[in-house]
Amino acid sequence: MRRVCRIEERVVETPSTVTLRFDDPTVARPGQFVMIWVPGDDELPMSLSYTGPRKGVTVKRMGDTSGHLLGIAPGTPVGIRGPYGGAFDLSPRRVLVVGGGSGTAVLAPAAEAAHAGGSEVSFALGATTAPEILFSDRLRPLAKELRVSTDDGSRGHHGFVTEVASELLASDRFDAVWTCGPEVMMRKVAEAARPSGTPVFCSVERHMKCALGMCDACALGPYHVCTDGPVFRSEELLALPEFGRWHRDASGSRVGPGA
Amino acid sequence: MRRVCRIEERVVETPSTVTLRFDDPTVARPGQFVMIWVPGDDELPMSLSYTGPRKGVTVKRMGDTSGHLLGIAPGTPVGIRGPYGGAFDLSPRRVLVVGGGSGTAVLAPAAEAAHAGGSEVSFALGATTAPEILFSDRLRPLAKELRVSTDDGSRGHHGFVTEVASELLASDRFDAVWTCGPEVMMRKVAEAARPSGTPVFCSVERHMKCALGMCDACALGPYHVCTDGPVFRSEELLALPEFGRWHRDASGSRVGPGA
Amino acid sequence: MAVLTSRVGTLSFRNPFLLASGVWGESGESLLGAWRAGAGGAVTKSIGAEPRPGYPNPTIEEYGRWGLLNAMGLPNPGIRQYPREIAIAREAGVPLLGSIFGQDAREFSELAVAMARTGVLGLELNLSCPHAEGLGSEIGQDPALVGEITHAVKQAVKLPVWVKITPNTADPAEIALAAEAAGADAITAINTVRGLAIDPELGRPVLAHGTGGLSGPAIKPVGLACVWKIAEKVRIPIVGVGGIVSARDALEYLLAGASAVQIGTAVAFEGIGLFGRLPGELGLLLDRLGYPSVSDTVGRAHRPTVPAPPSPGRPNH
Amino acid sequence: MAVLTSRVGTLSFRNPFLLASGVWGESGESLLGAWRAGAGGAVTKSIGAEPRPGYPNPTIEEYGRWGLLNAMGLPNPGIRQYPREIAIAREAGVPLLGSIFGQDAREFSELAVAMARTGVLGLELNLSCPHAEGLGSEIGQDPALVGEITHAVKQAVKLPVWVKITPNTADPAEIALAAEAAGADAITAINTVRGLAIDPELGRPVLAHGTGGLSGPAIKPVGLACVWKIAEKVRIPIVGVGGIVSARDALEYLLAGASAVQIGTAVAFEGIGLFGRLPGELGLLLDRLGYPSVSDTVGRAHRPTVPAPPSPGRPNH
Ligand SMILES: Cc1cc2nc3c(=O)[nH]c(=O)nc-3n(C[C@H](O)[C@H](O)[C@H](O)COP(=O)(O)OP(=O)(O)OC[C@H]3O[C@@H](n4cnc5c(N)ncnc54)[C@H](O)[C@@H]3O)c2cc1C
Ligand SMILES: Cc1cc2nc3c(=O)[nH]c(=O)nc-3n(C[C@H](O)[C@H](O)[C@H](O)COP(=O)(O)OP(=O)(O)OC[C@H]3O[C@@H](n4cnc5c(N)ncnc54)[C@H](O)[C@@H]3O)c2cc1C
Ligand SMILES: Cc1cc2nc3c(=O)[nH]c(=O)nc-3n(C[C@H](O)[C@H](O)[C@H](O)COP(=O)(O)O)c2cc1C
Ligand SMILES: Cc1cc2nc3c(=O)[nH]c(=O)nc-3n(C[C@H](O)[C@H](O)[C@H](O)COP(=O)(O)O)c2cc1C
Ligand code: FES
Ligand code: FES
Repeated sequence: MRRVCRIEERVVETPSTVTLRFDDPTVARPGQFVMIWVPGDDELPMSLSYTGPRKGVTVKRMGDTSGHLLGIAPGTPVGIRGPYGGAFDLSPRRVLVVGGGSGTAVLAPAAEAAHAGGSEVSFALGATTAPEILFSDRLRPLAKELRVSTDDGSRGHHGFVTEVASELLASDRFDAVWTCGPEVMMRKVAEAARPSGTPVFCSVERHMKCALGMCDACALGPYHVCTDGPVFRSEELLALPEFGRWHRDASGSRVGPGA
Repeated sequence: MRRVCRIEERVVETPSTVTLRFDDPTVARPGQFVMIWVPGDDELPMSLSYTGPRKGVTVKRMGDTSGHLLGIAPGTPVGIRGPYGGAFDLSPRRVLVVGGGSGTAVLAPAAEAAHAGGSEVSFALGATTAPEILFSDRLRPLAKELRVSTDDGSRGHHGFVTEVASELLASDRFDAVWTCGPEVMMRKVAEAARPSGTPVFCSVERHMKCALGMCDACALGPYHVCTDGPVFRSEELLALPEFGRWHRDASGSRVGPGA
Repeated sequence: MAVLTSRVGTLSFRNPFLLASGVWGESGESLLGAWRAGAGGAVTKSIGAEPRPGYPNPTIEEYGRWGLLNAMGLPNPGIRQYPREIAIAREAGVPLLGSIFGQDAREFSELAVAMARTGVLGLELNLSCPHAEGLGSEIGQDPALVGEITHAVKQAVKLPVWVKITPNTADPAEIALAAEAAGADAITAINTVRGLAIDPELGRPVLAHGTGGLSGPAIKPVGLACVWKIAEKVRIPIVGVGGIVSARDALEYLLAGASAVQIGTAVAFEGIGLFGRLPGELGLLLDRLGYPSVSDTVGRAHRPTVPAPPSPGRPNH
Repeated sequence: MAVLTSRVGTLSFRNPFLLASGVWGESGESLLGAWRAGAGGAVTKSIGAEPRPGYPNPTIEEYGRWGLLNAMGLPNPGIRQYPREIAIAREAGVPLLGSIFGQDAREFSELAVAMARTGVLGLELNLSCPHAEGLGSEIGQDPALVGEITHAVKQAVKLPVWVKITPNTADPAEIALAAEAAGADAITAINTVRGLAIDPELGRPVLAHGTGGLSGPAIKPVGLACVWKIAEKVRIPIVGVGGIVSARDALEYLLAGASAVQIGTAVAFEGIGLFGRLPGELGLLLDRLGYPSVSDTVGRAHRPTVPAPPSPGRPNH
């Protein structure tokens, strides 16, 4: 059911991302997303970066609506539907979290919940450049290990986060890998985990409209991301020719290099 | 919610009344009524003469539909809505039940329930003629006292049941009187009980359509019989100029001697 | 607290919650009961020239708490008997609208004259009666006929005339425009939505009449769409009806363009006590949202406070 | 168990439960998914000449489990891209109807020809697109236009053509008659019911497009009334759609005159697994009620088994 919540806090996380917090008693689990409506503008899917009663979404500037959302002042009302979709399984005792850019948003509450439940959590967080690393201060206190990479080498490993992830996977043992970021990145993470047989869980994005598993906008192979996802096992995704290659736009047309 | 029940048993009670039994697990209390739909014909209000899981209505032939209902064979499906309306308060310890003709139908399950709860129940049952006395065999086993009257003197007191009720009210003490029958009869019962101050509860009939307190068909002064009744305290009724004098027909027009 | 007074043209009500026609409106004491419970006013049952028993039972099918299908068939005691019922409510000061229905303009205007004599504050024309020329269509589906009847009634009486619109038409705003052009003082929208119930066990329609009219929460979106579209076209006030059970629902109608609302089916679901709760609930809601009065809400959703930002990036317009 | 095969003219389905247009019909794998789940067949998303992103979000408003308002705005990848989606489902043997929408008879017939080439078993014409001449009305509200489009399509292709009817009109049977006269092979009834949602807190319509279409249980009575009235007038088969969530609901449509049914919104409320449960549930229901097959139920409520007894005493006829 849709409801209206006022933005209570606005936190600039990185030059391109802002967290918006709002009070909403609905029970949510890490991994789930909401549809957030900026009145007078579009309604967008956003993963919850905080899942408690004071919820949060961490928004990256993409186009107009995310730009508008990102700029809204505390006190502004927004429409909320959800939470929708499935959550991360929090039972693994040793988890590797691999976040690419704003993808870390959805991983943070999962990591916190796993840590609170007694699991060991290690992190590989990547971004284009140092100030874009998301949530490293939030996550460091609970990290068994936290490594960072930047494309420009301004902080941590100079290169891709997948390289850091591969190293960690080689040097340590994990019961699960959780990842969110560009699909090519998640594909590489899945490949890096294959030798050890560690299961990889990916949070995936597709164009969304209904979020009810009905309109087919978010169709991904035989799945619907809004109801079957957004968290999938990497084997499910790697079996799909489209994963990392193409997706559907608002019209349902296939777009992307492999379309 | 409406449901379809098959008539399981058909019992001829008197020359003009038949009891139809059907299985319906809905919880009902003595005094309540159902709307019973004879498919292809009208839907009528009928008090429950049996309120357990195997429910019953005891139908008197009035016009076409009651005649049709009365004649239907076991196995025939009927539509049931309800139960609707309020019930008799079963807490009084000494109850006098005054039934006129088929009016005894609604009083019988109330008397049984009160008796089962440890109350003493006395009966004054009237009818035009001996074979029309309803439920005397059913009620005798639980009666502290059971007196009968007939208009033609063919059984019991020769005269009105109100006369028998007056005698009982004078000779015995009661915590409540329950009555159902013609309104002039119920008015007389109420008057007979006035000296002793015994509260009188009357089950009243009015034309019914929705049974939901909406359509106003059953308007009775400021009340709606379907939701505020059908059981009323006699003072509520005696305060109404229309009680025993006029009622509304299907069009809402006032009909009757005092209209 | 926010001012709850509701104005519909020259008429004014202590709150915007009026009893809808056909519910609790057959007896004078019921009209009075709705007022005592807290209603801002009441519309009578639709009254015709002669007493009408209506259709046989079953006349009602219930759907959970979200819908109700009825085919009462316009039962009413007729215009000769009905004034005594009105008198009971009017003497107690109930602001009443007299609802009438007829076969043609002549019958409507005769009824209007008779109804006006009873002392009602205004008239409501129920145009959902079957079209005289048969085919089962409703008078209210034909804009020309609606104009003709409205005009005739306005010629015959001085009272404000509300014209009640059916949703069972391609373009309710067209009907409303016809009524406005013919002199209507307000539009009441909507009457029930055409529907049918089948009992699968019995293999037949449930209602004796076959088709009926759907009411209750299920039709709130339909009523809101009609009020919205009518408000875009007409200048006379609109009275919103259809599926209102809460102060929130009522506010939605006000924001869509209604100046007052009517409540029917919710009386079955919630009891008449609803009229006692709604004004206070609406007052609190208006206070919280910063509306000083009911009048300030009317039609506001057509010009929202937060303007839409420029958004060239939207996928489609 | 009762025979569940459902026949609509020359087409035959393993059971009467078809996926309605616009739900799970954008991607070939989703069409296939509905079939694998157990559907008797599927109607594609309505496809137009060009890719269309549809309206911006919000495109959906939910009401409990009884209703849903949508204004998707006919998003679709366009007739050039769409055949690859159809191919995925068709190669797996899914009985498909291709839904198309256009601005006029010419566009409809061009789309029909292109859609026919994909190997669908038949076409469904979605006439709920806005009328080219503006005013926001739907093509399907104008019987002449419906006739013209149907005729043009029938001239252009050999496949069976189903014409999908809007409930937002005074007389849906009139539209159905126009389609039948123009050669339609079946009538699909109904599309969504015009509605609007207002958010009282935000003081504006919820859907980006403003008005939308109501679907789900709330419109079952509306759909049944349309099917009933159409069945009284036309001889071609009817496919019932609107608010079906259970085998009982489906049987109501069959009894009212439908030869098969379609399911849309229930997929959101119950999941696609619904298609796996419904055929068995319908089979049990038919067995219990003594119907040997789906065909034996079609239109049966128009001639009930237990005839009405003579009843001169009824208050009104
Ligand atoms: C399950 C899920 C969770 C997400 N979580 C987050 C998050 O936590 N933080 C975050 O910043 N972003 C998140 N996104 C992505 C976010 O929804 C898009 O970035 C946002 O919609 C961009 O909108 P725009 O109008 O600003 O951009 P546009 O200029 O309209 O488009 C930019 C990109 O955003 C995509 N997009 C636009 N509308 C939608 C839509 N309705 N659904 C999906 N994608 C859309 C477009 O396809 C395009 O690729 C999530 C998406 C999904 C599906
Ligand atoms: C709360 C209640 C409980 C009742 N309980 C019983 C009962 O247990 N046993 C029993 O035999 N009868 C009972 N009745 C009365 C019964 O409903 C009528 O006798 C029956 O409706 C007659 O229908 P008919 O079509 O055969 O008669 P008609 O020839 O149509 O009319 C005969 C009389 O029945 C009345 N009547 C017709 N239709 C209705 C209606 N819809 N609602 C009320 N009265 C109607 C008429 O006003 C008329 O006075 C009860 C009525 C009410 C209101
Ligand atoms: C039982 C019933 C009887 C009605 N009778 C009338 C009537 O006589 N005249 C009329 O104009 N509307 C009549 N209506 C329609 C209501 O006034 C109202 O327009 C409709 O029910 C929608 O409002 P609701 O959802 O609040 O009930 C009736 C509705 C119901 C449910
Ligand atoms: C999200 C959504 C999208 C729809 N898209 C289409 C469409 O593209 N073409 C069409 O003919 N009908 C469309 N419809 C209407 C359905 O096919 C169906 O007629 C209607 O929803 C009523 O059925 P239901 O109550 O089972 O959903 C759509 C309905 C919904 C809910
Ligand atoms: S967003 Fe509509 S099916 Fe997923
Ligand atoms: S029967 Fe309709 S109000 Fe009582």
